[in-house]
Amino acid sequence: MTAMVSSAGRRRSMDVQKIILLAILVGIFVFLSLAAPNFFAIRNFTNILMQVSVIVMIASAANLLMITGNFDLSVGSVLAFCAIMHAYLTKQGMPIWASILACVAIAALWGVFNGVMVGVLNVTPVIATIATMYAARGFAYLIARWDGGANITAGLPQNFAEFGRTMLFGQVPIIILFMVVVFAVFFFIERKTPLGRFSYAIGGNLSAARLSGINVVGVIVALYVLVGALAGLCGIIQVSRVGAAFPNLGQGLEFDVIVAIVLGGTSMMGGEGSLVGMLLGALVVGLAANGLNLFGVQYFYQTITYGVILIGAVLIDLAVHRKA
Amino acid sequence: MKKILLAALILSVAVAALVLVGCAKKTDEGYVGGKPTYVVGHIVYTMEAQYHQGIAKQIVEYGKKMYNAKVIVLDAQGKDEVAMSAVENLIQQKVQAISLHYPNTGLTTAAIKMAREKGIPMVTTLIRPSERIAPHVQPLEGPSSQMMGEVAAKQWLAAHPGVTCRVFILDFGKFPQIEEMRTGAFFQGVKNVDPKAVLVGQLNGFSSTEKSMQITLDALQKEPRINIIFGGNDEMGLGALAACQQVGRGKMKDGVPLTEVIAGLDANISAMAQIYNPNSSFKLTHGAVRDNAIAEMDTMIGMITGKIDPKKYAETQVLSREFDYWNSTMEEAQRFLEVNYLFTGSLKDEVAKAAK
Amino acid sequence: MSDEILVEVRNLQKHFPGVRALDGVSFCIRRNTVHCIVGENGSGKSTFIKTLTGAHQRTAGEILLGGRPFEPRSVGAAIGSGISVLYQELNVVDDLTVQENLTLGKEQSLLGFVRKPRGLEAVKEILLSLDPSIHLGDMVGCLSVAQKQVIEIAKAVSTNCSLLIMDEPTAALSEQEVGRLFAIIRKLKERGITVIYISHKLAEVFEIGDVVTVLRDGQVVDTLQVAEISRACRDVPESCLRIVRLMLGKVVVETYVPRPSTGPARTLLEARNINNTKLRGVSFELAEGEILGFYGLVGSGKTEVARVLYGIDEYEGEILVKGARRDLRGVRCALGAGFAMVPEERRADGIFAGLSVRENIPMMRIGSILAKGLLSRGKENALADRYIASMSIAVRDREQKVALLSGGNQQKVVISKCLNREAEILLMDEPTRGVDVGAKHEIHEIIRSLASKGRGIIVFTSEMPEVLHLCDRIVLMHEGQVGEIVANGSPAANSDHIMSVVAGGR
Amino acid sequence: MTATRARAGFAVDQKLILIGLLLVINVFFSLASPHFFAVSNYFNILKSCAMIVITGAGATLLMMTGNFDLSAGSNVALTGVVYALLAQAGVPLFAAGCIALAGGTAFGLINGSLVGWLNVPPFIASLGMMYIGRGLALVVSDGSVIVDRIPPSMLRIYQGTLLGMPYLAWFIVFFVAVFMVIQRRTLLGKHALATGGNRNAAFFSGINTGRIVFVLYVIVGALAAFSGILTAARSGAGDPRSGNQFEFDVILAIMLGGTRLQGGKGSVIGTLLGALVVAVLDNGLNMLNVLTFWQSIVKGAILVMAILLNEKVMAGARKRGLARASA
Repeated sequence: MTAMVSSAGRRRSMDVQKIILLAILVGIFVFLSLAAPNFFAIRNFTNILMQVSVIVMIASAANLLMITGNFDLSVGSVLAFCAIMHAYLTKQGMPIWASILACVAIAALWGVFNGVMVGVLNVTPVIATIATMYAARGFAYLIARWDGGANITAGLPQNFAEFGRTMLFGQVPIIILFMVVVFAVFFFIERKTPLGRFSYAIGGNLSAARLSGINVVGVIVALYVLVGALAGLCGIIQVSRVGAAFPNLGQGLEFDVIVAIVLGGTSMMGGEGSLVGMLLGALVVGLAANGLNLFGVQYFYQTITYGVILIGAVLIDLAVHRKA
Repeated sequence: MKKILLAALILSVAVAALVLVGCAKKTDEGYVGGKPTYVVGHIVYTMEAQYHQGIAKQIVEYGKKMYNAKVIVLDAQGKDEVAMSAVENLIQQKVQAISLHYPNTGLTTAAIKMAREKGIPMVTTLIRPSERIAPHVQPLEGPSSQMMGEVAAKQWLAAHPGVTCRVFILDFGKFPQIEEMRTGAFFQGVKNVDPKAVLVGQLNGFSSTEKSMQITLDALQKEPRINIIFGGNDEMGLGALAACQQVGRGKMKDGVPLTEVIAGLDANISAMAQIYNPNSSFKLTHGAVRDNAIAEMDTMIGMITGKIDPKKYAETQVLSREFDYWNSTMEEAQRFLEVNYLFTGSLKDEVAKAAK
Repeated sequence: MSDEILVEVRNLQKHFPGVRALDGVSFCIRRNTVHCIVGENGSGKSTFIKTLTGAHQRTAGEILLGGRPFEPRSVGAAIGSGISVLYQELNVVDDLTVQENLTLGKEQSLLGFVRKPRGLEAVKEILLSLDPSIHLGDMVGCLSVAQKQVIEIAKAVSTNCSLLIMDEPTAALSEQEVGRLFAIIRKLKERGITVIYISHKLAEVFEIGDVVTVLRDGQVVDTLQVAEISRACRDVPESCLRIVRLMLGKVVVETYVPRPSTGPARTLLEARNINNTKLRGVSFELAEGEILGFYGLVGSGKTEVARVLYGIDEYEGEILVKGARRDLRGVRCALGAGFAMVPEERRADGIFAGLSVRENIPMMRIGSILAKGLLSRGKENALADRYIASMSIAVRDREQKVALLSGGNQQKVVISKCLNREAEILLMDEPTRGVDVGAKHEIHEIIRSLASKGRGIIVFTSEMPEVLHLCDRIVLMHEGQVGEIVANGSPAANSDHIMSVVAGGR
Repeated sequence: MTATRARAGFAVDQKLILIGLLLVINVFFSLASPHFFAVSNYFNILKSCAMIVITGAGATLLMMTGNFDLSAGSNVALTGVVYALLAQAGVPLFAAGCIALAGGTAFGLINGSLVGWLNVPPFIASLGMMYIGRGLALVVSDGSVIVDRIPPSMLRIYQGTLLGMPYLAWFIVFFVAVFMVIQRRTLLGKHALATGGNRNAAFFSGINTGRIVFVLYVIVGALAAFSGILTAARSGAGDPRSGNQFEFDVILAIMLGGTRLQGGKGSVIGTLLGALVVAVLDNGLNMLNVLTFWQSIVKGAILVMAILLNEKVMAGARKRGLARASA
C-alpha cells in the first residue's frame, strides 16, 4: 500500500501486459484465420494496418502525452478541422504543398492552445481539450458552410485524391508507410531524446521534475503541439484517401486513440507506458473490428465485443498479477 | 484577487455575448415591412448531413420569398433530449407552426401532441411518426430506390452477362422506414432484374464517408465478387467508392461498369460530380430537397391559415428525382443542383476536374 | 504489573521473492514501556511493523498478544485488537476538520446518518492534553506536520489502543516539536499505553526509550535496557559506543574539525536584505569551499531562505552570485545562476520512484549524457556507475527502480542527481532526514569533500548535532530574521547559546 | 484560527462564481430575447437538464472518491429500451419501471464490482460497460425505436405537473436535496470524501474503501436507470440511441461544479449549478437563433472560462493555506 510496493508492481505489470496483449492478438488471429472467410491474406493484413494507421499515428504522439499524465480529447475535431481547411484552401487554388504546411501549422496552433490551457493555466486536460473539441468541430462545420455546403467534396484537385490511395509496389497502401515512419520517429523520441525521458519524469513526479529544472511547461506544450500537428496531418491524409472533406471526419477518434493507449498499458495517471504496447492495443482493436466485419456481424454486437475485449484484457492482466 | 476574478468574468462573458449578438443579428432583416408576417420553426435531425442543411436553407429562402415568413432553424444534433428541448424552445418562442424531422417516431408523436396542447400545429417529414395524427411530407423514396436498383442491375448484367449481382448495402443501422424506403426497395429493384441476386451484407456506415470506406474495405475482403453497392446516403456511397478505388476498383469505361456499380442517395453535388464522371463507378442517386422544403412550408402556412386541418393525417408526397449516368443528362442535373442545393458552380467543370 | 509481557515475537519470518526481510526475529515487549527498535534502513524495521499490523502476512513464526496467539488478517483486525500505527506519511484527510478526522471510521450513526458523536468530550480532553492549540473545527489541511501527528496520536488513543507504533515520528519535526512529542509519549505511558518507537537517532532512544532492540539484516542483534546503557555511558563514555557498534558494526563519532582554510576564499554568494512574506531583512555571505549552516525552529524561515535561493518563492532584495546581481525568478533561473538543491521532501520532490537509478541521476543535467543531442546509453551507464561507486549507493544494479531502495540510498540518489548538475552552490535542505546513522555519516563526508573541492554549500537542518558537526559558520534564524551568525568552533557555537538565540532571538 | 474561515471562504467563493456566471448569462439572454425570461422557459431549462442533474447528484459523490462512470449514457438507453419493451408487452408501467430500475442498478453493480472489488481502472471498466450497454440496448431493441402499443400514460412523468411545477423539476429538487444530505450528513458522504482525499487514511481508519466505491457505482447505476425511464417517458418510446454522450454532460456538470476528477472535496450544489449553466446556455443560444456550430464554440469558451475562474479561486484558497503549498 506504500508508494514503493504499488509502483514496483506496476512496473512489472508493463511487460506482463504486453505479453497478454500479444497472446490475445495471436488468439484472435488464429481464430479468424480458421473461421473467417478470406481473413488470411496479405491484402487483408495491409487492409487491417490501413484501418489502424490513423489511430496509430496519432496515438504515437498521444502516448507520450499520456505518459506525462495528460491527454487530448480534441484530436478527432482537429483532424476534421484541418481536413476541411485543407480542402477549402486547395479549392481556393492554393498549391497543395502550401496548403498542407498551412494546415499542419494551424493544427499545431490548436495544440499550443491546449498546451497553454493545461500547462500554463492548469485547466484540467478533460475540460481544456473538450472545449477545443467543441470549438474545432464547430469551426470545421462553419468553414464547410462558408464554402456553401455541409462538406467540401467538389472542386478538389483529383490527383491529390489519387495520391492518398497510392499503392507501393502495387501492394502496400502509402498510408501504411506513413504509419511506419511516424511510429519509428516516436519510438526514437521515446527512447533516445530528452523529450521522451522528460515525459516519463514529469508523469512520474511532477514536482521533482520542476525542482530538477525540467522545463515542464515546455514539454507539455511541445507534446500537445505534436499531437495536434499529427492529427492535422492525418486529417489531410484522410481527405486525400476519401477524396472529399467532411466535418464529421474522425468522430470518436479520441476514444479509439485513448483505448489503444490504455490497452497498451499506459496508465492515465502517467509515469509509465510504451509505444509498442500501444501498437499491440491498436492492433487488437483493429483485428477484432476487421474480423467481425468479415463475419458480417451487425454493429450492435461489434460494440459489445469492443467492450468485452477492453475489460477482458485488463481482467486477465490483473488475474495474472494476483498469481505473480 | 477578487478584482481579477470579476474582471476575467465580465471580460469573457462580454466577448461571448458579442459573438452571439454578432451571429444572431444577420437572421433578422430583409422582411417586407421590416417584420415577418409569419414566424415558424423547423427542427433538423442533424445539420451534419448536406441533405438536411440543404432542406433547411430552402425552407428559409422559400419562406421569406413566398410568405414573408421567418423560419427559426434548430438542430436536434441527432439527440432525443436536444430534439425535445428544441420543440419546447420553439413553443416558448411562440412560433405559429413547426416542421419536424426526427427518426425517433415515438418522440415525434409526443412532440406533435405537446405542441398541439399549446395550439401550435406541426408537420412531420421524411420519417412518419408512430401515430398518424398530423400532416406529413414524404418524398417518394421507395419507387426511386427500386428504380435505381433495377438500373444498376441492368447495367451490370449488360456489361457482364451471366455474372450474378452480389449486393452490399451500407445503412444507418436498421431503421424500419429506411429499410422500407431505401435499402429494401433498392435490393428489390435488383432482384426484379436478376432473380438470383444475393445480398452479401448490410452494415452500418454511420452516414460517415470515412467509416463507410473502412467497412466497405472489409466487405470487399470478405466477398471480392461484390458488384453492386448501395449507400444509404451519398456520404456513404462516396465512402464505398473511395474503398473500391483504394483496392484498385471503382472503374468504368465510358459508363460501362468494369468492377462494380455504386448507388447513393440525396443527389448532392459531390455525388453528381462522380455520376457524370465516365470513369468512376458511382453512377446513381436520387433526392428531393426543394420540393420537400416547399411542401413543408406550404403545409405549415396552410395549417396557420386554416386551409389544412392540423389534426388530420394527410401525406403530401413529393417526387424524389432519380439521376443516373445513363438516363439523365448533365444539364438536368445542373438545374437540379441549382434549384435544390443553391449550387452556383458548373457541374461540367466539376466533372472535368473529377475525371482528370 | 508493568513487567507483564504484552507482545511476544517468536522466530518471526517474512520472505519476499529473493529477500528474507525478517529472518527469525524473537523478542518480548513489556506492557507500559517505550520499546525502541533501531537499525539501518533495510534492516527489517518497517517489515516487522507491517507484519505486526497485518499489512503483511508473516511467512513463519508466531506473535503472542497478551499471551494469546495473534494473527491479524488485515489492518482492520489489528486496529480492532488495540494496535495503532503512526506512519511516516501521515494518514489524515486534509479536506476534513479535526473532529471529522478523529471520528473517521467510527462515527456514531443512525440509519447511516452521522450523529453528533457522544464520546466527543473524551476526544476533546485527549486532544487538549496533547496539544491545546488545536481546535476541533480546524481544517486539517491548515495544520502543521507536528499537529497532524498529534491528531493521529489522539485518534489512536481515542480508539483506546493498548499498543502504539511510531515509525520515525520525529523525522519531520523541529527540536522544539520533538520535545513536545516526547512529553506526549510520556503522557501516553501514564495512560498505560505501550509504545514501539522506531528511530535512527540514538539521542532520542536514550531520552525516551526504556528498552531498545537492535535489528540488522532482518535479525535481532540484541535487546538492552536503556537505563543500563546510559548508566554505563556515565561511567565509561566509550561503552556508549557499544550500541552504535551493535547497530552498524562500525563506529561513528562526529566532531567538528575546522578544515584548514586555504587563504582568503572568494565570496560565491551574497544575499542582501532579502524580504518576502516570511522573511525580514535576511543577509548573509557564502565563501568558496565553505559549509554554511542554517538552523532554526520550524517557521523560523530557514526553509523559506532555501526556497528563495532556488527561485521558488518571490522576494525583494539583492542576491549576488560571484559579485554579479542575479534575479532568481523560477527554479530554472536559479539553476542557471549556479544553484542546485537537494529538496527537503525526498519522496515528494526528490526521486522519480518509478524510474531506475540510471534514469534518475542525469535528470538535472540531461546534457551530461547527450551525444549529438541524443541520449547515449554508454555515457548514461558510465555516469550512473560513477556515482553508484563514489556515493557507495547500495543497489542490485543500475537498472533497479529507485522506489525499491532504502531511504538512505534514495537520498544518495537525490544527492547524486544534484551533484551531477555540477553547480557551484549546493542548497541541501535536511540532507540526512530519515537516513540511518551509517548513511548519515557517509553523506556528511561527501558534503565535506565537496566543500574541500571549492563548492559553496548551504545546509538547512533542524538537527543541532548536524549543524555543529558539519558547518563552518551557522546562521541562526528566528521568526524570519537572522538572529546571529556564529563561526563554528568559536565559544558562541554551543548548544545553549544557539537554543537561546533560535528560541528567543537573543 | 484562519482554518475555519479559509474553509468557509473557499466553499462560498467557488459557488459564487457559478452563481455569478448564471446571473450574468441570464440577464444577457433576458435582454437579448423577449421569450427567455419566463417561468415556463425556466421549467423547460430544468426539464432539459433534469436527467443530468439527477444522475450527476450521485455521480458527484462517486467522483469525490476519485472514480467516474462513462457508462451512464448506455445505461440510460438500455433501461429506456427495457422499460419500453416491458410496457409494450403489457406489463403495468409501475412494475415495468421497477424492473427496468433493477436492471439499471444491476448494470451499476457490475461497474462497482469491476472497480471496487477487482480494481479495474474506472476509465476502462466504465468505458467497456459503455460499449457493452450500448450494444445490448441495440440488440434487445433490434436497433429500432420501441414505440408500438406503448400506453400513452407513459408520457405523464415527463409532461405532468404538480402544483404548477413539472414532475422533473420536483425530481431535481428531491434528488439534489437527498444527495446534499448524503454528502454532508451521512457516513457514505464522509467516507466518500475520505476515500478520495486520502485513500490510506480512510483505509487505516478501518473504512472499506472498496465497498464505498462499489455502493456509489450501484447508486449511480440506479440514478442513470431512473434517468433512462424519464428519457423513455419524454418520447413515449424506447430509443436505443438515446443518452448518447450523456456521460460527458454529467461529468462536465460535475467538474464545472468544482469537483476534481482526482477526488476529494466536491459539492452536489456545485453540480446543479454547473448543469444549469450549460442548460441555460443551450436554451438561450437557441432563443437567439444562433447557428448550432457557433453554439458549440461559445459553449467551449464558457466552459474554459468557468474552470479558469475555479482554478483562480483554488489558487487563492491555497494561498490562504488551505492545501500544502508545494513547489
